[in-house]
Amino acid sequence: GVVSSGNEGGSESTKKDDDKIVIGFSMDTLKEERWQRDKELFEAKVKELGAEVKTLAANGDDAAQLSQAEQLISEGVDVLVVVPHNAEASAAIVEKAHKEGIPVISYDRLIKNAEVDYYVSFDNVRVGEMQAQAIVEKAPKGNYVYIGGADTDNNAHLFRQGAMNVLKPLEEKGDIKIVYDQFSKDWKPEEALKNMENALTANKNNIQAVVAANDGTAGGVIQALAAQGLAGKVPVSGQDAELAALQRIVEGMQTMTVYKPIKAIATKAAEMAVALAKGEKIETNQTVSNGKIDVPSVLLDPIAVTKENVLDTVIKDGYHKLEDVFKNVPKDQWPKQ
Amino acid sequence: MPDPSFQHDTTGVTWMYALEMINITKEFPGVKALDRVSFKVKKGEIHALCGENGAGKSTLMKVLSGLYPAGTYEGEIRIDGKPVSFRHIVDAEQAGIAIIHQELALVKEMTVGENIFLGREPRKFGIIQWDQLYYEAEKWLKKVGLTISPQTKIHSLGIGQQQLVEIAKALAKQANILILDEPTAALTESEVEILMGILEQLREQGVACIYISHKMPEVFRLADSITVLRDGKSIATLSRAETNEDEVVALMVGRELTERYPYVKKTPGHVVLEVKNYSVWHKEKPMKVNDNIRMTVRAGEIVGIAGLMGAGRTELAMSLFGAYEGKAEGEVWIEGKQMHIRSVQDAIRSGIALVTEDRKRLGLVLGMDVKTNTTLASLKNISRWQVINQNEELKWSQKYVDELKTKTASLETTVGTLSGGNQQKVVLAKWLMAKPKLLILDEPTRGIDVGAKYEIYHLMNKLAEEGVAIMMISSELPEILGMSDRIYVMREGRIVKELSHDEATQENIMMAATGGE
Amino acid sequence: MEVKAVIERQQKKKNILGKVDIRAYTMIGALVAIWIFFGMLNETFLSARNLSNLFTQMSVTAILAIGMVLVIVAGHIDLSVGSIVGFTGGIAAILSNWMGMPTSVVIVCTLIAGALVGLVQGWLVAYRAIPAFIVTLGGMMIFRGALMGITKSTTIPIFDAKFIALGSAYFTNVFGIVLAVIAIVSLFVSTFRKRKSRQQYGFTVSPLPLEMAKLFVISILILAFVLTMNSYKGIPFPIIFVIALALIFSFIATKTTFGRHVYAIGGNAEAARLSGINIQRHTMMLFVFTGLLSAIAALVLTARLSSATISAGQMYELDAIAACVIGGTSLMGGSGTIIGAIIGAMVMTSLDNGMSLLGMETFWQYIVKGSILILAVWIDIASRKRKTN
Amino acid sequence: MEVKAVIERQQKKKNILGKVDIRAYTMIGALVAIWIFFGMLNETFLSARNLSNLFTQMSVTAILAIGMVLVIVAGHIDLSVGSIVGFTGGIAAILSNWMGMPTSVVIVCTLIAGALVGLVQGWLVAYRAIPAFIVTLGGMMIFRGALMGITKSTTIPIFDAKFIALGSAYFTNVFGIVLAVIAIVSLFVSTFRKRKSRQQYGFTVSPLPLEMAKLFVISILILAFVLTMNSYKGIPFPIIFVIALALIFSFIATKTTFGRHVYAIGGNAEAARLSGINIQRHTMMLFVFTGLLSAIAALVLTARLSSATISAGQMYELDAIAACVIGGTSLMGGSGTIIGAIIGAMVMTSLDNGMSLLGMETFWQYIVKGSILILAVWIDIASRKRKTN
Ligand SMILES: Nc1ncnc2c1ncn2[C@@H]1O[C@H](COP(=O)(O)OP(=O)(O)OP(=O)(O)O)[C@@H](O)[C@H]1O
Ligand SMILES: Nc1ncnc2c1ncn2[C@@H]1O[C@H](COP(=O)(O)OP(=O)(O)OP(=O)(O)O)[C@@H](O)[C@H]1O
Ligand SMILES: [Mg+2]
Ligand SMILES: [Mg+2]
Repeated sequence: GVVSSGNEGGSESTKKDDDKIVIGFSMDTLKEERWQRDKELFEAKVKELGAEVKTLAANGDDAAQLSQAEQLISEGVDVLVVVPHNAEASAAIVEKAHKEGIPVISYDRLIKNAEVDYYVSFDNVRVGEMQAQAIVEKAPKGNYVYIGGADTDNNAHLFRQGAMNVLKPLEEKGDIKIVYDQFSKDWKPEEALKNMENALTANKNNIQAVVAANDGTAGGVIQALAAQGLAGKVPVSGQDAELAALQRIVEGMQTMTVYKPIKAIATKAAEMAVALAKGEKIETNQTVSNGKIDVPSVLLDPIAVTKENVLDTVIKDGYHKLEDVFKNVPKDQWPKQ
Repeated sequence: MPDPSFQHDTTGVTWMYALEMINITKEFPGVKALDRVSFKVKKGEIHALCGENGAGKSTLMKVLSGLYPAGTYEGEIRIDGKPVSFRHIVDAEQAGIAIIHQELALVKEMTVGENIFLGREPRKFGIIQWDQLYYEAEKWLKKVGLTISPQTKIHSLGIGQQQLVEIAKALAKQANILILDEPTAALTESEVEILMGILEQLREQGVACIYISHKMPEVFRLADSITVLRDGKSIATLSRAETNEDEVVALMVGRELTERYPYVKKTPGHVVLEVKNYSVWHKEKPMKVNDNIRMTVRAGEIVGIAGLMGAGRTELAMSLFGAYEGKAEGEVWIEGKQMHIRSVQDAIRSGIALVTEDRKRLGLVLGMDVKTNTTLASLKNISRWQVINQNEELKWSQKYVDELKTKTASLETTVGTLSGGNQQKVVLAKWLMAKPKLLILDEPTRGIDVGAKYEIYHLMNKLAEEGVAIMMISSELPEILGMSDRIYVMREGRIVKELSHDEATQENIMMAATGGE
Repeated sequence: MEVKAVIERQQKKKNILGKVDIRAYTMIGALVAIWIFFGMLNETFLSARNLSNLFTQMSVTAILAIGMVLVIVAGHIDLSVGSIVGFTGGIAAILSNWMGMPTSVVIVCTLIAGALVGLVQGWLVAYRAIPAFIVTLGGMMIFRGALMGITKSTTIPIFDAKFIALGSAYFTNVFGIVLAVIAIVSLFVSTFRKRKSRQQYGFTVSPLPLEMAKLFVISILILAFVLTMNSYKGIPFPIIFVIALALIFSFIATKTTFGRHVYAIGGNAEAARLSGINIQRHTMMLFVFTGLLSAIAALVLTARLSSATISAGQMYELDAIAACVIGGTSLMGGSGTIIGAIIGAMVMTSLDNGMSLLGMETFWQYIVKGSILILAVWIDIASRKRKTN
Repeated sequence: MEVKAVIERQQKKKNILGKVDIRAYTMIGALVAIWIFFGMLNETFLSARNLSNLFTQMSVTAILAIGMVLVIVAGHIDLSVGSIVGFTGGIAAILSNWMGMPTSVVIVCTLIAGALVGLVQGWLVAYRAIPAFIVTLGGMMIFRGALMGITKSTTIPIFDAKFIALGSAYFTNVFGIVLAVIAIVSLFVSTFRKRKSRQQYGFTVSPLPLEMAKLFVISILILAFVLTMNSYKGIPFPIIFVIALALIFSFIATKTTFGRHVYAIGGNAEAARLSGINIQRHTMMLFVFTGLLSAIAALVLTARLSSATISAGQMYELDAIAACVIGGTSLMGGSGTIIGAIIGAMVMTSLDNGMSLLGMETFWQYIVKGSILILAVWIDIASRKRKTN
């Protein structure tokens, strides 16, 4: 036996913190606006529940995330909440944590092929489906363009998969035709812009709908449409409920964005984490198979935000302020809250 | 410990010629560098190879040493009567040929010992035997009169010492045929003596030496035979006993050269440069390389600066030109005005020009063309609002090509492809165009053939006549004696003697330079 | 005599082909080949509209490549341009959106920011002798971090229509024609003035009919370009920036003492110093230029997207370097042309555009682009070797 | 005379400090300073457990830096290592998961793939004289594309426990002690053999007590390392790879003809060529080495993550280059040490680890890392200048 996998080392550091519950929060990235909110809301809720929280973000690098998770484990957290950058690659984190007797909650994205304790999320494939669905409702027939996210990001492939779940059957039926389907390097809006310009050119503007993977790429798409005077005439999807996107939605340039009520997921995850640390039982509403086990899950519904329901969703939740969202709309046309 | 590469080849066939090169022809794009050259070297002979710049000497040796592999040239090479064909440098080395190239080929970041055995390290299973390497290296260093440790890094050595290391490296190969391509260009008199001693010793041992040099006295002291190349053709092979310097020079240039140093008596004008209490500190070490210099140079006179290598002449020139990194103190006056020269721009503005000693490294941008190099230092004069007048540029560079008789295919030819003498003319043209009051020439004829030298001397006279003050640093005593109106002799950073043209002799200069009495 | 004849012969050759060298012609040939290739596979590729897209899409890379050429010629490199684009773009968006500044103020401030950033990097490279690779690699991280810091990692939209016009407006057709006429007239005038001046200096000039024919061809090309653009929507704003900057910097590179000195520094820094060239000041200036050009590129990019994002400009340094190298700039320093870099940028963008029009899978796009990069340099090196053999 | 005295003084100094130069000591000093700094701000930083993490986290960068040092010393650069890590990692995962090969076969095939990829790039650089910057920039795109192609842009998990162990297992405590003892004994043996050999050749040797003291200190350090690791879980697998590779390549670099020839090529390629060194073959070999090391890094990374992802290894080339440069490798070629690069990798990882432990905001992390990179080289250059003044 040259190889060992003992776990005597962890105990002393975990002991030390027994008086106070510490939750570790390992995040994929803080680069995008929404994750900043996840962090703030999650931390606030945990503190409200009387525990401490320690957050680390990995800038979208799998290895870095593993390293950071190891750090959190070595600091002796009681529960580890993970936003995996990569669903498969994070299995290693679960294994490491379990060796130290630390339960793991998978946040927003499901960690695959590992014995994850709990899962709280919106479904990424589902997001893609919602995007496509919303667009199909607006444009049931015609030429479709799919503008994806980063080809090097696993989630971008999941979103696309979801969208195709909806679009492909319709294409087979002959209702629609996907005339252009490309990823946008590094999720860059400028890549989406170039892609959309090319799509419009290739089809001589004969495009009836665009499914864009998130609000950033949607921004590039709408820019290209605007140059052709098509902005607002062609439905465009999005995701993340970025302020800029919501502003476009109320102006009628963008059709929808997928709002994942971050407050709901952050709050729920915080409650679950603290309960888990205290050894309390946790209510779940579903199980989801991750390839290895059926993970007890709390699945929250993402919300498709359109012009009609923006007030009742994002603004009501305090995710964005009314005056920000309607900044470019004349004041007399503002809705009453 | 016995390593095959250290052993002498002792196959007992006796053949008069150690080396025969027959009808060698080598072409470069546009140039026939060698045209059916034949060249034979006997065993135990020192054979000098003479010729003007670009005559093809180095090319012939590169063919011999395998640098230009078989197939890239025509003709036959025989070693000890047996035809050989080298596809690689290693092949030539195995055939017992060692070469010291014209350009130093040392790795500066590595130690002396490593350089000596570079490519042939004593090894076991690919692992270098460092102790053996340094032990052997020390032996070879002693042979060339160097008392430095073999673990010294090359970059801490002076040029002369580096050249000696290069020689040690060649000797360590214990070759049967040793080629030396201008080995003494950077050596002091005493180091040259050591080298001569070594070569004579090798001759005793039956090693064939090929010796390339532009210095006729050395050639005539050492060589048994002399082969003259001209324009890529072998002109003649002479025995030293039956010829003289004048004949060889005439064969080299293809005509009779009546006077080698066209000295003209001049009447100097006003003082252009006056230096008082001038000291320069070494750029790295806390020591002075120039100490308390006091000198004047007048308009229309050629002042020679003599001294041994390392006397600090280059430092003086560079420092006056604002290009030396060490600190300078003291006074510099140009035409009666005190100057504080802190950069090359300051120097150019004060009317100083410097033709550096290393034209390839310091004088020219080799990748640029003749025109661009010529105008590089005086672009201001041909531009308005920073915009270059291209016609002026053509005009001026054409003017200097004509005036200096620079041999170039066109003004758009890259200078890297020109021969040494013509490159030097481009450097001169660059500084002539700057219209200097004081022209400093550091070794202006180093590595340049007799014909080109003569043209440069004429040019110096003409400039002096036009009223330019000229300061010429040279290690060639005959040149100093032959061209200077006045001579300063430097030793260890000081000016130790001032002589007029008529007073100066080889003896009293050497005496002052070496400190002998 | 003989020498003179050779000079004349060479000059004649030069006059026929003009200032642009064979290398550039090879590049143009390659570009045309790529265009024909994609044009055959996809009919829209060569449509006026797509060409207009193509020129607009290449503008950011081209602007960056212009500065990069000079830095590389001087023997350095600038890995930070992408991050500077992001950073100055963020500054522009903050000024415009958060602070509500008018476009003119935004432009000036952004350019100043770019120049300052370049100045600091240039100072470290020139006066502190830190290798440019390190300084700009550090800068790449620092400016990306700074961008995230100042924008709080959010996307900042631009609403100011004037600002947005910088990236997405078109010149009217009339204006385009006027521009073309001006360009053609000044081309003729400058050629004839040059001929006259040469004659005054007593140099030979190439035969008038030949010169006329050359001018004629170029004029046709200019007109064709403008008419093509006009047949869609007119000349896009960004492309005028590219053309103007390319002309200015080509002029600086070939006709001014500054440019000449930069090439000399890259060719042999020591010889340049001993010829009285202030190497440090020149080097610093080069980085100020790349900073400035990055800021211009940032304005165009931000305007085109009508927002600043934290990923803006990522990896653009590699695109710019690749454009330079494809266009014949040597990474050893001392040689390279701005027109070459522009053509290089055009090659890269054409590949991107063409492949995405064809709907090629992403992974193939990576592979093709990487291969073309290597291939271009390979052919260049091989042909130069053949020439000297 | 004077010269001799200086040289002898130098040799004495060298003997006291051993082969490692002042520069390396400065770097170690900087590392210790960083550790103390973070140790004071955060108690966990210096815990056995976090140190174990630290070593594991730096392993991939360190392995890549080992190959990178040699490539840079020879005057080239390799920008493709990150993509090769991704590509060969993908191959490993496909073999292991999709094809169900046993770990040993997977390892061999992956290494072969890495070496082949390096061979092709090396051939282009060495025999086709295409600048390494271009070849490997192209390679960076091509291999990333190839990775997407072969994995169909999916993440491939690894289930084979043996494979996973490569990246995440630990050696038992006993084995660690045995290793330490072996290391210490061979250290003593080699030192005494070296002394004996020197004496045989008549060279001076440093006084025995001094030598003993030095060996003693090193032994203590080795033991301390092993005991610290044992106090957590034992020595992590990846770190043993790093140590073994560092020893092997340090040996190659300093003790073999191949290594010395690489330094000669980087120092003065012309001199190396004239000394009969086969530059082309050596250059090609270097790229085979970086390919091979990238494949090893890929195995460690894939095992650690227990899956291969399409973004694996992105930007690792920059980390590796930064590690080399911080560790004193000159980008001009000719000088650099492997131990320096390892220390450089440790500095970078310590910064990452420490800053994230402190919960520093991401954008500050970028800014700090970039600044440290520039600062390290700046101090290095400034101190070298001061030394020579
Ligand atoms: N690599 C090359 N490419 C093109 N031409 C060359 C090359 N090497 C030498 N030449 C040309 O070949 C001719 C002979 O050059 P070579 O170097 O042999 O002269 P040399 O006699 O050694 O002169 P020097 O005394 O200056 O050393 C010259 O005209 C030179 O310009
Ligand atoms: N690389 C070096 N390292 C240490 N000292 C040096 C070095 N080069 C030169 N020196 C010292 O600087 C002084 C001047 O040297 P240098 O060879 O430049 O003199 P010089 O008279 O100009 O020679 P030359 O005859 O070549 O022009 C001498 O004391 C010499 O020992
Ligand atoms: Mg020669
Ligand atoms: Mg000198």
